[in-house]
Amino acid sequence: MKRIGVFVCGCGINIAKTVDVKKVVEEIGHYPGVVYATDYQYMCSDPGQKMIQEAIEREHLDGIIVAACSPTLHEFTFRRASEAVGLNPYQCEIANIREQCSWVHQDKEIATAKAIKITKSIIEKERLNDSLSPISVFMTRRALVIGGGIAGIQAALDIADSGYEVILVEKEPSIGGHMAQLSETFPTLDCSQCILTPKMVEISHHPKIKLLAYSEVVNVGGYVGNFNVKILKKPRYVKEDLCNNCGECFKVCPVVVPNEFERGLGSRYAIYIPFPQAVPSICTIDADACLGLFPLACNKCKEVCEPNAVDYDMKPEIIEETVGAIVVATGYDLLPSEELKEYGNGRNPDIIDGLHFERLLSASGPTQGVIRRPSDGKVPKEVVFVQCAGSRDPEKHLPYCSKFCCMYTAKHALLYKHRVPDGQPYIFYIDVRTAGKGYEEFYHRVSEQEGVVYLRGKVSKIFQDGDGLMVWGVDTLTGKKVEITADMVVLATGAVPAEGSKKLFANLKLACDENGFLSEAHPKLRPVESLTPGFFLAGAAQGPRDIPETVAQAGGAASKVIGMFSQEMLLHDPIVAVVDENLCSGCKICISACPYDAREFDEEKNIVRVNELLCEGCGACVAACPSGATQQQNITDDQIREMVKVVLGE
Amino acid sequence: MAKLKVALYWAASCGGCEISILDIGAKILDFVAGAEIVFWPCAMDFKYHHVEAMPDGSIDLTLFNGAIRTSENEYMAKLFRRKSKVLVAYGSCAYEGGIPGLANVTDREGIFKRVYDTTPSTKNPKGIRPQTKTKVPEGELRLPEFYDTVKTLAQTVDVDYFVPGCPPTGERTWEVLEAILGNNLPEKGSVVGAGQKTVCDECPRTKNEKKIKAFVRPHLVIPDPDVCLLEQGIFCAGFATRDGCGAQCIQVNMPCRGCYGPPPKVIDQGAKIVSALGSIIDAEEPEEINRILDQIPNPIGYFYRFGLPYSILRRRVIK
Amino acid sequence: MKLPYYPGCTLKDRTSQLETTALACAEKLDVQLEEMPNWTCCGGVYPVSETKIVNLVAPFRILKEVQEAGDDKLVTICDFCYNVLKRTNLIIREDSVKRTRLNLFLSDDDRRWAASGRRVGEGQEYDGGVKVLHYLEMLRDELGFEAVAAAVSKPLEDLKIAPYYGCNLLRPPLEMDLDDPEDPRIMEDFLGSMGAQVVEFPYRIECCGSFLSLSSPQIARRLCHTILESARKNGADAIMLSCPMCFYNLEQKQSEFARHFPGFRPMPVFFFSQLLALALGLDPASLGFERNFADPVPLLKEKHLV
Amino acid sequence: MFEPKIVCFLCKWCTYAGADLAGTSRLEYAPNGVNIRIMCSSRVDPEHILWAFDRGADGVFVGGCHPGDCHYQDGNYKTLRRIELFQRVLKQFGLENGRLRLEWVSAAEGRKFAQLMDEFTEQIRALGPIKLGSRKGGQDGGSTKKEETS
Repeated sequence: MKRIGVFVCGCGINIAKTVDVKKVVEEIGHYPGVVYATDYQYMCSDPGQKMIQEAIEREHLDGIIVAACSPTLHEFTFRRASEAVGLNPYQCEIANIREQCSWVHQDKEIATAKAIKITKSIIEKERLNDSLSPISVFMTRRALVIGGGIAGIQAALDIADSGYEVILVEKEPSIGGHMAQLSETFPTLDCSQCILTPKMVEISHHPKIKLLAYSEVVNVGGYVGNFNVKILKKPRYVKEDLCNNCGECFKVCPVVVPNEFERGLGSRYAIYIPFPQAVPSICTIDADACLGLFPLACNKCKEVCEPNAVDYDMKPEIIEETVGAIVVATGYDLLPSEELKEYGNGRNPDIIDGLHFERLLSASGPTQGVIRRPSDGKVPKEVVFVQCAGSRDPEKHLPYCSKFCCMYTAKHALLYKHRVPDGQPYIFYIDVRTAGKGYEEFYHRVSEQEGVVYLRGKVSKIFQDGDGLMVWGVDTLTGKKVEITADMVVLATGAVPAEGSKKLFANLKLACDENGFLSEAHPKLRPVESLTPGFFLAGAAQGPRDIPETVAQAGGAASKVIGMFSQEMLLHDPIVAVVDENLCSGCKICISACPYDAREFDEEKNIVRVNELLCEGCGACVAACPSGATQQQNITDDQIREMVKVVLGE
Repeated sequence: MAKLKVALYWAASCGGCEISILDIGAKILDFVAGAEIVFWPCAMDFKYHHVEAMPDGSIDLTLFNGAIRTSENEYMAKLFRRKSKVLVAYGSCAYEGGIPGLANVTDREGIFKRVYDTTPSTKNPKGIRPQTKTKVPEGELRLPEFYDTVKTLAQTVDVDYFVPGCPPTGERTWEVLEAILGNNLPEKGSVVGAGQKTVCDECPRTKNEKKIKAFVRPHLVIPDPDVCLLEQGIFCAGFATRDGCGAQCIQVNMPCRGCYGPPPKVIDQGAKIVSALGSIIDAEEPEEINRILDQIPNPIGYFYRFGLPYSILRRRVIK
Repeated sequence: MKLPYYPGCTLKDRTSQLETTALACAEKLDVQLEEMPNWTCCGGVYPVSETKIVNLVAPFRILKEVQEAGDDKLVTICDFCYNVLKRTNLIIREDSVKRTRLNLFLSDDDRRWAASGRRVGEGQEYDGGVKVLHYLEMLRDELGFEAVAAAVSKPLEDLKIAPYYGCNLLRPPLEMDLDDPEDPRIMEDFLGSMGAQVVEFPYRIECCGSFLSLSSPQIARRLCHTILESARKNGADAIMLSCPMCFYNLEQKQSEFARHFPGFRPMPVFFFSQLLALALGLDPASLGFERNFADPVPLLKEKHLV
Repeated sequence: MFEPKIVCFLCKWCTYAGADLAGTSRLEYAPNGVNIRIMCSSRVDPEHILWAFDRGADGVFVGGCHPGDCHYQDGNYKTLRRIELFQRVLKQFGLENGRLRLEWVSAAEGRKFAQLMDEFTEQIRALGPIKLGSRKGGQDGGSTKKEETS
């Protein structure tokens, strides 16, 4: 019989407060097979781990159970500690008596009894555990970055600079993302384009980066180290290698449509380049707007195109690539104003959002940086900025804080004041959040020196009233209702996951939180990794964040990818399915049950085998196997049955 | 060497198992050469009191078929246990309850009500039911007690070996007899006269990945004789049934019904069938799933046809 | 289509023109609204404004009777009744404790009815299964505004109408769930189906002051004046509404407005059912306009609708 | 008061993580369920569920990722189909379908997990203790406790 040691953690008082740790040790100490049991205040601390290691050596333990917090937190820690003194890491198991016991129950007696049950059930599991070693997997040292905003750009550059190949996929015709739309950035007020465009150019010239703009990832198969990616390259109807962006085609194109890059405040032609510094610097034909496609009614651009780049017959193309790691940097969008019924329902042209205002501020924007309101081009003299428009409003809209709006609203008000010195900006806020370097100082400058009126309260309603916009709000500091007749209103609408990301994440099987942002493996300790191995997170796809944070996180994701690539081999968890050849009869039900094609049929022996490299260890085949020939390593049917018995107090 | 004393007995069964001994064909002569039959109600005229009179442990081998349904079955099981050196649960009924075991979806009252009241051909206005004791002018008549629950032999007495099959095939039976005659006994408690794999191993049909969109009942179609029946939507229990029968049913284009019981590593045949079928039904929407499942009219009847008393739950819960 | 109908007290008295026109229109639209035989007061706002369970008995009994009569829908016209019945129903559906207690409370009735030959027991327990419909909701969801449009014989083409919602029809939004409380469309679509010109104005979902017109009339007056003036400023000839309370504040009280707001000109206010009756070609003399303070007849004459 | 015994099979990626979140959020709930962590809800074999009932579980809870969110692509659909079919079998066995519950709880739904534990415990409490026949295939089919064989 195995010699089992049990180590019960008090976790300060986190466990000890509701679970009588001494009693657990006493009971478990008498449990069959347990030769050593003890408790300690902080098992995960250095002395705690040392204590475990010493006990393993001194008591010649074949297996240990640490009754502590959730295995997601410290399973790895304790397994590593066990391995250091020669105990196979898979002989170390965690009994979760904190998250699933001491923290959710109050009654000490009940919690203690439950902790004992939990621990015993893990002992039963451990008793039948085999010593395993991780399976080595070959990996493709090549990364895919999805999303070409500042997060994707930064991650791609960092990975590529380390010498690994990167494929950067961007769904829009140009990379740059929302950062390319910004005018100046807080708190330093340096020009967004000035700091971004050099990086964009670097992307286009980098020998290790393959840029696939105007493309979308449609499917990812395979597993960490060996993903098979299908990318849809949408037709630009302009040959990339021939177009030299001379601009002749714009002059003849008869179709004018709103420009998405200008958020509809400016216009473009059906053949266009979203903005002058776009990368790649190639024209695109907007298939919905162009008259030259289906059927051909106009071919003016083709006629003037000197390098003969226009090709109306271009077809969508599927590109298949193999990569080892994937960085998801799909970014955010602003909550559509249509959602905010109380703020004009998105129907009033003079109620705009933050990105609109960025375009109005931008020297290269539709108004060349002159603040003009969209409806009639008048320079607005009274502008109301509404913070938390749709944010922090769990009843009606988004429950969370979009983080960057306080700062950009302060910046907007400041820049507005600089452009329209006799104008009056008002800012409605719930509270101003300025947690960033230099942010508080910036806010003070805006609120105290620049004549911006900050009103602490929410806006209840905005509507057209004659020529102006009536803004109803409240100033909670004076307790008075506030009515302002404004010329223009700027809503700091909340950030939501980028359009289409829901579908993409579902396709990639990536876990999301309830707001649709990507979930990280651990909010504090593994913030740039997804729960799915091989996926890394960068930027606002994970939650609203500003540029410095995005860049830092993108760098973090990149370094995780680089770290993975620098390993000699990728290690695969050995909790895989195994087949007992003497029992398998080749009915092939497991082949239908396996989601990873990890099952291979041996014609000669009439049995099925498991490809360990492909097996992810879900165990679906074990349950499906009608002959009981398949078992899962260390989660066998026998183990589950023994655990059930103990859980039920047998 | 003295001849081995051999007894055969039938409890709650159809009698097929007793006859199936003859399936060993001419080998019966080898058998009687080495064995003396001391009890065989189907073939020879012995009385219970003959057995009762034998010394304990004097029978070398008892092949006991049939489930335990009545007090008489139980009495005889205990009697043969006492009198026998080796007691074999012979056939599906003794081993796992068999077809009589399906009565465990109800209880005595349920059965009596049906048999003595509600069948269309029954006229029983006085509601007369069988009694264990009835006074008649000539004295007292007695009937064995009819139990609520059908049990397997092993749930009643200690059993040495199990031979599955409804009935066991002659070939397998001879293997068992040969082993016993030759004193070449396996480990106690083993299932003998059967394999370690499933019927799929013996099934000659080609098998592929399985995706079931619809179940059909076998009498409504003529199945392709070369393709896995399950893939054709016919419920075949072969994948979760111990082999050894030679896939006889399947070879005549009929699905396996599971009489050899669960394979060695499976505890509950029905639950395993559920698990396997659930893995290969090709639907994701609950409505669609239920539409397909509706095509299995009687899950217990299909999945536990021979083994309800032997299953984990053993019987229906009667409130 | 046959549906049970709950009138409520106001419709039998102060605003009987709302009921008569609504019922006449229903007939014209081939909807049989059958008044419940044993209806009682819905309880006003009290059932849903206090937590006392006893307040819920009246609306509970009304709903229970609908179910017992074998119906699963109930049409109301008054916004207050609609609000009270719908919210009570939701409470019954979601709060099992209140549901059980109310059912137990009314089981006494069951016993009494049993004596009179009514069945007790099975199916007697009310579970919140009745769907409470506002008349407008019935037109939208059961009949369809297309059907209304098809039945219109006299389109209100030149009439510029500002629909006014008030509060009870839409709020509390999660419970009422009739339309988007910030940007409702039901009245606009209704007006559209009759061919009227819809005037949208920002005050269409603001409060009319409700019962403040009794306790603090100056506040209600100011609110109503703003509503009327805003509608006028946005080009409306008249206002359309559905709530008897709003009608009282916005219409009947106009008689006092000139005294407080110099230069105030009365503005016609219609119940939605009156406009529907006009559009369906019912006799204008039967629509109860004589009860209005601001006589709409000159306007209707001007637009050739009477 | 009757305290039901409940076995919970929780998939590692969603429901187990949801249970952890309930802990991190300090949401108190009924202590009757004890969790067994598996990689995916599709690892749960109906045999395990029967085993649990037979060993005295009054209720069995299976928790997986929401449809479409399975970490292993479609494991939860297999679970769904198995449980749907198994509920039919259990019904024939005379076991109330309420004793087996399949729920989708994501890693973000700590509150839902806590609520479900309370709700399921109450549900089982209302059903009362499980009544199974003796493990020797007893005659009564109604006695609560079972004798041990072997």
